[in-house]
Amino acid sequence: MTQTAEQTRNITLTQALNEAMREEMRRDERVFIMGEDIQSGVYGASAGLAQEFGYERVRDCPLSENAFMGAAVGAAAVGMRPIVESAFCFMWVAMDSLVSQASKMRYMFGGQVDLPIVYRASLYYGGSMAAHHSDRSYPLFMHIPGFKVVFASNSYDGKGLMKTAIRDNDPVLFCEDRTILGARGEVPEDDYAIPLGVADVKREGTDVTIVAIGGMVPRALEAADTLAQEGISAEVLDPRTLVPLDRQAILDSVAKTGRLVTVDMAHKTCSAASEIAAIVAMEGFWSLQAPVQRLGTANVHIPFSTALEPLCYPTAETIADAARATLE
Amino acid sequence: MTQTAEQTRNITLTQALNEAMREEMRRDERVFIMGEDIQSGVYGASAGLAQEFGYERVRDCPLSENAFMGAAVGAAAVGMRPIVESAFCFMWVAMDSLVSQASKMRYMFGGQVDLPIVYRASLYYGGSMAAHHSDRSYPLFMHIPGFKVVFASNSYDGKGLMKTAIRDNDPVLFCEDRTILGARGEVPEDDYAIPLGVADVKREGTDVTIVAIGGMVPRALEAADTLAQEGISAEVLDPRTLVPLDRQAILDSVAKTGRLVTVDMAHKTCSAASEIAAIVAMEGFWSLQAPVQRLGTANVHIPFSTALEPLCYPTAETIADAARATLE
Amino acid sequence: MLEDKTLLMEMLRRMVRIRLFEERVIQLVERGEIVGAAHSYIGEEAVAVGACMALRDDDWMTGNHRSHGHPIAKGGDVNKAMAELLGKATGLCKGKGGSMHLADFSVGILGESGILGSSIPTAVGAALGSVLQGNDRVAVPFFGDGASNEGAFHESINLAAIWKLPVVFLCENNQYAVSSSFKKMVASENISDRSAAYNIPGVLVDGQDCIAMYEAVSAAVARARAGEGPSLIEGRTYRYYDHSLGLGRIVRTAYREDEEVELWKQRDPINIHKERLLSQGMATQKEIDAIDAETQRQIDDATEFARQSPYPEPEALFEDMFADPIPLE
Amino acid sequence: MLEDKTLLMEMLRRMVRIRLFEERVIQLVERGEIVGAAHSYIGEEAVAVGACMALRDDDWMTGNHRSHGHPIAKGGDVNKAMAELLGKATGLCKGKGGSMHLADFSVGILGESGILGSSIPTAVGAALGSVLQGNDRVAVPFFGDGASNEGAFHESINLAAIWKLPVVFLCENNQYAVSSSFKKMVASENISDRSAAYNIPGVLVDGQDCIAMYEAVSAAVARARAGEGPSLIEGRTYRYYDHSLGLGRIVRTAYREDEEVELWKQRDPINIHKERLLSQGMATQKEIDAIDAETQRQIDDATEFARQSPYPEPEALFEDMFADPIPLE
Ligand SMILES: Cc1ncc(C[n+]2csc(CCOP(=O)(O)OP(=O)(O)O)c2C)c(N)n1
Ligand SMILES: Cc1ncc(C[n+]2csc(CCOP(=O)(O)OP(=O)(O)O)c2C)c(N)n1
Ligand SMILES: [Mg+2]
Ligand SMILES: [Mg+2]
Repeated sequence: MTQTAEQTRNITLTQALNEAMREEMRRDERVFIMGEDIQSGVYGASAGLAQEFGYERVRDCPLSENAFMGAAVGAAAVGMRPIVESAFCFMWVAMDSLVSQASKMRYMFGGQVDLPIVYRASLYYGGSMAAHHSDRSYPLFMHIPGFKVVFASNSYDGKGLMKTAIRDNDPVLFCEDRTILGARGEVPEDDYAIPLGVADVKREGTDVTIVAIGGMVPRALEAADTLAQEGISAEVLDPRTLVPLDRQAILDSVAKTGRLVTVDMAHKTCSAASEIAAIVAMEGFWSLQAPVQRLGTANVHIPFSTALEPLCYPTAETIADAARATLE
Repeated sequence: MTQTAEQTRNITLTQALNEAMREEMRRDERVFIMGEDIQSGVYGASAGLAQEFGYERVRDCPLSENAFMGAAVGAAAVGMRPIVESAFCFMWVAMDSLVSQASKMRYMFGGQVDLPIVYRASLYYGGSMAAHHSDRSYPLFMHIPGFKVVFASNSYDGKGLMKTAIRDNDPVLFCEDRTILGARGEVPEDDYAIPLGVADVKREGTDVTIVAIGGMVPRALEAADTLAQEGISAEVLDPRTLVPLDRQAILDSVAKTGRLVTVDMAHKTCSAASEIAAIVAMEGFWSLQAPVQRLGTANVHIPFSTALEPLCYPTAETIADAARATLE
Repeated sequence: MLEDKTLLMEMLRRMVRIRLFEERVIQLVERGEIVGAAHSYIGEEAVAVGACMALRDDDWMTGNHRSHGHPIAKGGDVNKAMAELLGKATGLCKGKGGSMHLADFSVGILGESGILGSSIPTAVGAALGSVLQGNDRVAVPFFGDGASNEGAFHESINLAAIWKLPVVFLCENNQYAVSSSFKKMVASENISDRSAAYNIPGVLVDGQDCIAMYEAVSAAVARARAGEGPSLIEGRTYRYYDHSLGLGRIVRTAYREDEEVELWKQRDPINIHKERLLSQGMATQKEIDAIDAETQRQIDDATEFARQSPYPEPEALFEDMFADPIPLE
Repeated sequence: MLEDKTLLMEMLRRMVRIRLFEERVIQLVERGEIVGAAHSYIGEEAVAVGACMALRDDDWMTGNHRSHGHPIAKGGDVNKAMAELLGKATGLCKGKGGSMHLADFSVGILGESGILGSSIPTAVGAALGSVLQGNDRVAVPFFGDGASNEGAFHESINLAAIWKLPVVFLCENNQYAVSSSFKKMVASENISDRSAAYNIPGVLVDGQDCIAMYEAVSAAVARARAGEGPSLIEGRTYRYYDHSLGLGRIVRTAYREDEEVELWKQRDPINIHKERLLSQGMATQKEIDAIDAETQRQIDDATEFARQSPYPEPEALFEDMFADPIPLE
């Protein structure tokens, strides 16, 4: 999957996203970026882009998310390819532009218009940011038809998926998990793109399937290490895109292992993990040898205190416990 | 469950909701209503309330849903008990007030404030209203902690649940399914309230459990009739509230029947039906004798044409088919 | 005095086309051939026509729930519009949009929104597209007095103003949002007064006079094309019918006086224009009658076209969601 | 000239309390004792203090992400505020809220919002509560220049204006939103100019002068209590530090000149007030020094209280979600 050492660099996920945007902006002058305080590069991934592409193509926006996320729709409708930088928590104020316009326009107008837009949604959580700044409700965009939903768990995937997202002709919600934005990984020099809808086996195993996304992937891999020491062989599968979802890869893995742990950092109820559990209960039922284990964030808002916040999320330990439970 | 003929009247769900609001407004002067064009009673359930309680307590609001749904939060925080009338489709513009304030305030402020608010969400669908006026995304409010989610499927439940919702001290999303608002049912004269979190068996059966909500309940009952003619005994279970969800009732029913069909009018992915399927795959796995069947609205936006719209939703036929499939 | 006869006659033609289209829609709603919601534009024709005649074909517009008139004013196809209202595969949106979602990208109609205020940012984005692409296409979002109370209005105007985008914000103040008078719901006296908050021109125009509308919008368009930024125009107008066809039955309290309705009907935009054309000697009664007759035929043809057209096939349900399709269930 | 010495000294006390509290917060952030985001209010003290001193204890306020100052200005408990910032069980919100979500209902603080603009409707609702309950409590939402571009601002002011609610909209214009100058982001020259769109008074005030703030807000409050409706007040001010503590490191381009910062520091609100008290003979240097010293002790005590306090127990995770609890997993 990754290239030989000569051709790659060890860079962070943030840098990988930055490279993808930079290269696509060089390639296609219709690509431009909107967001708050991006010219000064506050949030990393846009760093240096204003300097290279100018303030017209890297536009600082006022605190008017509904207007500028909606303006992205209008700009896309007339032939541009906007990238919008934001965080999931700031999307509530813009939800109407996202749902009523971005997700619906193409279908509602009988396919008259393509909307090639990437909405970059940082997921802040795990950083003592409290309830207002820790939202991870991307399952909403799995539920609402019209968005593609992408979730990178490492630098390599990040760059390849971002390129595909920018080249795709539909609205994409690109989830950026801040717990792993600083993690480094090998990224090739050469141009490459990762197709949407193709899951990736991050670790092969035979006893239990762990489906994990974004920042849950490293935790699942850590759990798999622990389990290996106990003689349990866990397969870690990263869907990489939630819409489209690579059902077949999940079903194939469960067909092999007979057991499923599904891990999500969204709140448990109606989560991506719930959906994957439901799919396997429908289509992989005869493979299942034990109850499905669904992990997710506790159904409370994210508390500020460091004494409480870590209790909310799945950890390597709770993932390993869940895997063990499937083997009892 | 219903009373004897002497004590009841045969009224529509709309009338039942109207009665509940009227009685609670008489009982408690802190209860008041906000919404658009409610003084003229355009949308039925508020009819006559302005005439009885005046224009202060039945307030027509400007087209500023984010402001007035947020103002409901502020009014509740200082001791009032607002009812907000709207439709789900108009909540996208108000999502920030609903999520960032209504759902989070109590927890975020360490329990300092109670927010007794009922947000009445009409679900228009099935009436050729097209993509913008057919939203049914209540699963979002199952996913986001902080709301209770209520779903009445008949007049009796409607009145009893609305009373409980108004008396409850937390934000409630009260879903009103317009496909059944005109359906009549027996409603007692006497005051009664239905607790949240208690499912209701609408029809007993032994071969397959059909979990259905709102307007899906009559369709499930019709399917059960058809199935009965084939010798299949279907149990129809109506959770009545999605938050809290009566898991035990669902698990008990599946323990009896061994088979589950879960029916939702929300889009399939990450729906209430998905969540129920996931719960049973986790906690009722050993009872299950066949794959779970999940029905819901197709993952497309609601098309206008009468040639297309009906194809989106579960019907008595597709529900019956799904039940048969569990018995194959 | 505007003396361009071709223009003046085209204004009449488009206003009459809207009027007769809408009258036909009323009949089709009553006969059950059109289902769902339909909001009549009768009485407001001069606003859309005056505004759209000030635009080029390649300028953009967005509309709202009450937008049968705007596509016609912008030069859209009447056959396809009627077919759309009947949910037919030949409709502008292949039957997927219906009355509240007409769109015709071929003549710059970026589509209509049933959610109020929601398409204002879309128009701003189209204007941003003009700037980025280096062309001078202007975008006009049409919205009501009610919608001007939505947050999207404020955010959009501010955004267009700071970026000096070529947008003409066009508020059709028909004085009511369903049953709510704008006098109770809008804190400023005129909606055009709100322009002060954005340092842009705000103009109140007689929305029953298509020439007044044309002139005000032309000035705003010139400003926009010159890179001087957006304007806010309020066309003061009136809707003759109730909020939506059929809704009359369920509004239980009178929210406006019969006399008020009558007064406004005396200022009918089509009559005003016809009388002016006659009194100024710009047109003869015969020419005017010919337009009426010709338009009536056009609407009859459109009805016939719509009726004869096929409904979409079931496969269409899963089409058009994505430009780069994915499996859907 | 305001001659109420008790009031003037209390203004000084609260401004100094905010300043010293914030200086301590900076230390605690640097030492890693406070984690997460913390936004310093240093430089803006006169705005919150001038405004809150014009309020009664039972009046309401809402704040934003930069709101350590407001609870102190409103008379909130410093110990509990500090404990909250350290995530302790004794904090105002039991450690669940943290820096961006201080709330103290006992002194009318309906809470602060990390989402911009989001708590403006809350304040409007509290004012609606006053009207419905027949009392005369006023509500003051504090928000920044940046937040005034959010739709919630527009909808809320219009709603309060048409209903004549007792609200004083208080914009703290510190001239930047993170790295964005309001001159580029707000289309009107002053934010107070936006009041024209709502037919309500709009006043631009020197936000470094607590007495000017006090007087402007007092007038607006009187108006509100008299049932005459809302006002918009803009306090022009400046933040000395970067947007948030620690963010300085990651803003890569200078967005404001060092000279500008220096100029504003010369108009320090606390110095201005102290010098005025001295020059007008309202207070002696000794009295002023006593306030400084006493406040420093108070902040030391608060820090000690916060440090000594226990963290919340794990069970607290599932508490406080609902007033009428339900099972949670
Ligand atoms: C966000 C939103 N809220 C409420 C509605 C319901 N609604 C549809 S039209 C309408 C009134 C619109 O008034 P106005 O903007 O003045 O337009 P008009 O109908 O008068 O042309 C309302 C309340 C809606 N469609 N969208
Ligand atoms: C809706 C929303 N968008 C973006 C942010 C991120 N953000 C936090 S503070 C801030 C700047 C706020 O500026 P202003 O309102 O002027 O307040 P100030 O920080 O200057 O006090 C931004 C962009 C947010 N918290 N909420
Ligand atoms: Mg109107
Ligand atoms: Mg600011």
